[in-house]
Amino acid sequence: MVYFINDIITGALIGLLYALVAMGFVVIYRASKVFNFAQGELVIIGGFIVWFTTMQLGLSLWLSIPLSLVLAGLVGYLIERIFLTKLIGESVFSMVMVTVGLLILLRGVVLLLFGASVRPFPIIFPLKPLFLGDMLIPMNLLIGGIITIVAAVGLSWFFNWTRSGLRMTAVAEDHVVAASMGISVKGSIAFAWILGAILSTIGAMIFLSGKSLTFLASDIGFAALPVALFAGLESIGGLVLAGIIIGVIQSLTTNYLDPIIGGSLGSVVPYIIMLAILLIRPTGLFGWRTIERV
Amino acid sequence: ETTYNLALLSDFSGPYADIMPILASSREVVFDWWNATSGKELGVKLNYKNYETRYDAAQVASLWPGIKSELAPIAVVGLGGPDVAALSERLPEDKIPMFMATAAYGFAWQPDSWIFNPRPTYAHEAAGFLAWMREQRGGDEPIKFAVLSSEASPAYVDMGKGLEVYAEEYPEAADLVEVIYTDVQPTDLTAQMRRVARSGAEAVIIQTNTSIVVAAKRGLQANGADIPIMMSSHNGLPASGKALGGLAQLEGDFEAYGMVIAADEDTEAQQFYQTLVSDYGLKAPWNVVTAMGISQALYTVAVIEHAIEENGAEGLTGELVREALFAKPITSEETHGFLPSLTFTPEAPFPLKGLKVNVGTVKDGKITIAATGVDVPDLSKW
Amino acid sequence: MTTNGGIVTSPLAVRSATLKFGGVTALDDVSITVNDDELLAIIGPNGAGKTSLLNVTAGFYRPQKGRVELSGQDVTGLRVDQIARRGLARTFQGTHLFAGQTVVENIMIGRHMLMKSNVIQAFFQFGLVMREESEHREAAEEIIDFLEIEAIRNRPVGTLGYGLRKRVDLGRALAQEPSILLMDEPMAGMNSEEKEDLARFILDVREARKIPVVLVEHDMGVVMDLADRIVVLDFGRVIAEGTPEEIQKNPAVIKAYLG
Amino acid sequence: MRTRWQAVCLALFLVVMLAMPYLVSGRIIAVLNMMLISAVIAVGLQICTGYAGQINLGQAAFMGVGAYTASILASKTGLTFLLTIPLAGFAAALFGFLFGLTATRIKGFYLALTTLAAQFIFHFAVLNLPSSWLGGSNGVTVPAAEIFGLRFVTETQQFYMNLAVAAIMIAGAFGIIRSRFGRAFIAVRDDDVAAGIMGINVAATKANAFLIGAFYAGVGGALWAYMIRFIGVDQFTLFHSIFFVAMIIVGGMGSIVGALVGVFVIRTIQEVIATVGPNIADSVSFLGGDIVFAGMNVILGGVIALFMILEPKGLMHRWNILKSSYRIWPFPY
Amino acid sequence: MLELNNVEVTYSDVILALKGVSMTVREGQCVALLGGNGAGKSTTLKAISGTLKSEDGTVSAGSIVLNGTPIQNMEASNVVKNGLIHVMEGRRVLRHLTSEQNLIVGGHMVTNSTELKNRLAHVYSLMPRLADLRNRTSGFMSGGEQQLLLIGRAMMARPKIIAIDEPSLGLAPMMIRDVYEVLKQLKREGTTFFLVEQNSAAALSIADYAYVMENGRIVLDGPAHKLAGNEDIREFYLGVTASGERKSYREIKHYRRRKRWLG
Ligand SMILES: Nc1ncnc2c1ncn2[C@@H]1O[C@H](COP(=O)(O)OP(=O)(O)OP(=O)(O)O)[C@@H](O)[C@H]1O
Ligand SMILES: Nc1ncnc2c1ncn2[C@@H]1O[C@H](COP(=O)(O)OP(=O)(O)OP(=O)(O)O)[C@@H](O)[C@H]1O
Ligand SMILES: [Mg+2]
Ligand SMILES: [Mg+2]
Repeated sequence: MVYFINDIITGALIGLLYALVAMGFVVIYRASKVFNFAQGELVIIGGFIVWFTTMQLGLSLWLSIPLSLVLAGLVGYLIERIFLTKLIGESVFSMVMVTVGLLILLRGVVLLLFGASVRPFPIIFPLKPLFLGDMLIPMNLLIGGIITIVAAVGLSWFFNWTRSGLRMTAVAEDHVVAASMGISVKGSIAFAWILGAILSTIGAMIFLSGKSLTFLASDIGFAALPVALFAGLESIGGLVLAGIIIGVIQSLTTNYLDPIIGGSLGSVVPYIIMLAILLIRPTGLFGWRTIERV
Repeated sequence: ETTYNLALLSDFSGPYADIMPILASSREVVFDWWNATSGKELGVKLNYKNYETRYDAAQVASLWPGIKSELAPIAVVGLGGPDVAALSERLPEDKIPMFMATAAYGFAWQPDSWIFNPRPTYAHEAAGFLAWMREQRGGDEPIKFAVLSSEASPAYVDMGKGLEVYAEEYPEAADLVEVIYTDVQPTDLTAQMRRVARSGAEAVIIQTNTSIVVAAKRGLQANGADIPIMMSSHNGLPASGKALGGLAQLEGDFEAYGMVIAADEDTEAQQFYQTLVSDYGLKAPWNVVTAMGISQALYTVAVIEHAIEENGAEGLTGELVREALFAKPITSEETHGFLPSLTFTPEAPFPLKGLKVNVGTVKDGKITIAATGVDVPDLSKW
Repeated sequence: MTTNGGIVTSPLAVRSATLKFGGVTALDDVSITVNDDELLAIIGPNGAGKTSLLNVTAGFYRPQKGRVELSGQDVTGLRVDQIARRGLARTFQGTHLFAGQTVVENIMIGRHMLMKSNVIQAFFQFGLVMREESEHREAAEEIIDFLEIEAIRNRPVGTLGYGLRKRVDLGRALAQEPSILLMDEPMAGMNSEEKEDLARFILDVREARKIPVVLVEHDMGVVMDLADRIVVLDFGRVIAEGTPEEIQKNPAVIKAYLG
Repeated sequence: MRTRWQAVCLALFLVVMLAMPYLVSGRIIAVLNMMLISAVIAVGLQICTGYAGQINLGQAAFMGVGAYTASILASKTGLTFLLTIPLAGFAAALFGFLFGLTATRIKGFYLALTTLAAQFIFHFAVLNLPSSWLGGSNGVTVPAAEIFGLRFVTETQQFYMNLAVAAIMIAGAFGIIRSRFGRAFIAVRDDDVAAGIMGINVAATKANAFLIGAFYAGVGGALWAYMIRFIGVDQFTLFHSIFFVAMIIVGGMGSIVGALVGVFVIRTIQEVIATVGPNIADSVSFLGGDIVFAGMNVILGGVIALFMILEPKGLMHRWNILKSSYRIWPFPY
Repeated sequence: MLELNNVEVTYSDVILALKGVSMTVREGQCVALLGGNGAGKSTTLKAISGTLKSEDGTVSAGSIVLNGTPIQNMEASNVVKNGLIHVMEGRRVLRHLTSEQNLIVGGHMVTNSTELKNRLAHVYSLMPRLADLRNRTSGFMSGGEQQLLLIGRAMMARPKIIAIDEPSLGLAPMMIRDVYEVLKQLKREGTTFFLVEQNSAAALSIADYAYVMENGRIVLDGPAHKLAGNEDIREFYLGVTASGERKSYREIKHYRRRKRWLG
């Protein structure tokens, strides 16, 4: 029983990690209407930046973490400048498609810069788990979960209540209208990517702390997708709930169903949940309803 | 002197990009060595050419006709799964054998194959290790073990299945307590590892990749359980140690495979490596990848040598090379101790009898050979 | 003209439809009946429920209460396309054209539901598919001539000014060979010259094709001249109904709408 | 709209294709085989995504379904490829249709991403169904396509088989998009509200788009199976799907020819990389082979991304603009 | 304060929509731009406000000067910062936001919140209908309601000059009167207007000066009251016969009198 509860807790925390990565998607989507398929790549790039500042430059965590976040933001900004700015005004669709190209490109870049070899990732959060009686909770996930919740609350407040948040919402609604009202679409999208990259980097730290880093890590991008859709692409607060639900179900599947069927249903189950939810609520739990008006 | 061509399939831009340069150069240098020595005596020269497959079956398939027409090779030196997938049906048609470096897979376990592995399946190797471990432990209750695998690649799934077979066939020797499937880059294995610990497993078999080894290690540490992990060659002690940021953390863990362990102990293999370095300008360091490359090339040239002895230097064909493989065993001397003696038969793409594995471990933060020539139990096909 | 019972089979009848969106009551027990080849105009202040009424009729919204009948047959709750196939066509308030496609293509899309060929035939491009295509292509060309838009036949609609789009919109609706035509503010965004043209087309449509028309329009000039009968909506309720003359005099209407 | 001139070009092109095996090396033929197969699949994706506007990230999975169907039928029942190929198409179409059905409720990105599920479910199903069904992790060996004792084993033989099938499928694609269905797809893509009022059943149309797209993928998969003759799940991954998407983007959304162009461009880049790669690597060995090849990856990704930035509407779009400005040259106004 | 000199606009490098248009808008004035469908009115506005790019069009020649700064092909958002707001045709509200949020976004450049409240209050006082609708999701509002919202949104920014495309589009007669009252009010408050309008009668009632555009060229211009007297304008734009009474749409002549200015 204890273990059952423990599995639920761990699952929820893993779900929150997904939520954090998904937050990268949502922020970018929420501020620019661009759905970024290369999110997973942002995560590994963030990971490599952290690896580089710690393992290569040998900086202390207190130095390297902020530095990494800055660098990550810079990378996000550059990506936006190089690949998306030119497309402002073009159909959003083509912007989205560019991110598909980005996915392929960034993989190449990562291989080029860092090679395919497996790298040790710095131990950012204590390895020693938190013991609650018989339960033990991985530190990185625990702290990560808290970070996720804080970030979610902060960002959803930002988008729904601050004026600049509203501006970005306007951009997400309609680039041209936003521009015609004096809102800098460029700025909004740039901000989105900077933020997206930073979130991904934090995600990478939690995900990889004390583990190893290869370009395979980008898979988490697609693992996090169902959470984003489940919550609804516009909803940041919703990610927390969605993440927890998916995480818990997944953990229960991996720990109790998989041993029976002898497969890894666990890695598929998020998608199945997502499908089910979308069939009931086509725009996720809290996503914007599609408006059709004639 | 007559010259024959070899096609070397490589992956410089795919998932194995990082080890490829080492693997490639250690293969090539062996051929140079052979040309300079036995080749010269026999009046035969082996040309080789690398082909980039991006570890992608489509790429291999589209390259193959070019390879045939351009090179007309008498043998192909393969790399991995995609090569097998793309060529397993073509090689018989074209009558060209392919020699791999890695352990074999259950799904390739077919009679009269044209693709050969110097090592048995991963399951065989793990089984050999488990048997050895049980013997070390003493007592006659079966050894409890767990398997960590992933569904990311069919090859990984195959490893798990093989060990299930082993546990079924040798209940008195081995007891498979957990089979866990996870991602190639697991988020967190603490819960899974607790299950393993509670099931009283005495060893955890991980032949997939280093990321999983690392995650599992962390999981075990979190649970304060020190159950030895057994790895294979491609995710072995050096690699996993590097990924963990220090061999020390793998103290007491094992790697086991049917090939020399690249520990720096003065073995025959090591000496041969040294000559390659000193006389033939090999740049690669002394590690498992190098060993893999060298052993692959060594048994390839050995087979070709047999073929020449049989049929003379002239008119050698892929078919003759393949026959030579079955004709007589390749002794461990011929491969300078890199491989055990190999006796191939048409029943399987790898030697079925007299299989041996070597076991390496970490002692006081150094890789040492724990056992050599450990016998591998026979498994029936799955 | 009463709406008692469904005995009188009129081309279109909405029977005491009520439509609510959360708090908003867009339609409140609205009933209208359109007689054979008459032009019924619906007017009313902004937000009165005119478009909503058309939407309910076209099956785009499902009324909480009430029925919609096309020539006697109950179509309430059918899908939009099913209702369209039963002979109802409409033009939109603010156009809903396929911007990327040329004028001809837009009109051909209007003919989609009249065509029979199936995917297999299309795949193998059997002669009959080709024949069907050319037949319908002719029909489309007719409409183009009729609306005098030959000149812009092959222009992408997205590149047309608002007014011309309206005309294409009408053409596309006509292409469906409807038995009743709903028009939502067709004259919006036109100068009087163009309104004259469009008015002429609407009149011709009725002459040539005998299609009853329901017209939602804010331009009183147009409405008073063209309409046989006028229904006035306000806050989702019918506040008046009658001939243009009557309506023009109706105090309620003057108060709520004309001013 | 098709002029005699175009017809002539087409005929010429076909003749050249037929003559290919006598003109170029086996290597090139093998490359062409890859291109033909990819072409079939990409054209299907073009119909689903480019025309009906339904982004589809499951095309490789649909291809896989086709490949497996063909292989199982061929190896277990020994059915002739004349039957297995269309059956593979239908099997995939069915699978695709199931996901298309979700279109009745789900729209836009949400729909696009449910197709990801296709990818994962396919993978999971193959590996976890009893391996006696789909071979599980063992994969499936495929007997060579055979008719009247003639076995399609050499590149050239397979080339003619692929060419024939591809020709039929592409011609069919043109037929479909020029028909009412093509227009219905476009209508649904551009404005599904209006489409509905035009009497088009929007949901059904979307589902059909998936069905057709998947059918093409299935046929392509069958061809693939007959060419590789040993299939396993890892040949149909999400990454493959993404590349198919990349192909139609580079070529241009909403244009069959565009899809073909895209296939040609991307496959060519890949092959060039694979061919010249080793030589470059040797010549600049001081850099270390891995750098060069990783660089090659960057180039591949870079070219694709570049295409999308410089020509977000794809190569065909540029071509059309050229044409239209050419038509009115020298007096553009 | 706004100057267009021989402005040419081309769409996708081939379609020439404006063929050398020149006009001037003086401080505090209201200039009306009349013209048939496809004349190029909206294009003119888009050219001024820099929203052409999204339709793959550019100002290929000529200059547009706003308060001394050349703004042709300038970023739309920067044009706004120079004090010009463009109310686009086609009722482009921010559909998922409530009507009030739309207004707030309209006033996004206002930094202090009391000022923002004042402006909101001002808008609501001028257009009480919007006050009733403040919490409606704008995407669901009726055509006319959205039209009002757009005007309100523009007002929120308190621009020096509003370039507005067909404000009366789809408005009920009464509503048109109200809207024009609002515009006149704003004009009195010193806002400059550049007004594109099909409802010429209404337009001329507020305009000081007017231009008439036909397929990309200015074909006629002059003080509003003068144009209002012009025979062609009366017939083709105001829809009254020479004799003065409104002609009926029933008895439309199928032939048409040639326009003078086409010579
Ligand atoms: N889908 C919807 N959701 C919520 N409210 C709606 C919806 N559709 C219409 N409404 C509301 O119903 C009322 C009537 O809308 P409708 O579009 O029918 O008005 P209308 O008569 O067409 O006005 P106009 O002349 O301006 O077009 C409006 O207040 C509108 O806000
Ligand atoms: N995106 C575009 N691409 C190509 N041509 C365009 C585009 N937009 C407008 N045009 C052309 O430019 C000309 C002017 O269009 P514009 O929209 O300015 O007319 P308008 O005066 O606003 O007409 P309306 O009063 O109907 O809105 C038209 O001939 C139109 O076909
Ligand atoms: Mg309306
Ligand atoms: Mg306009």
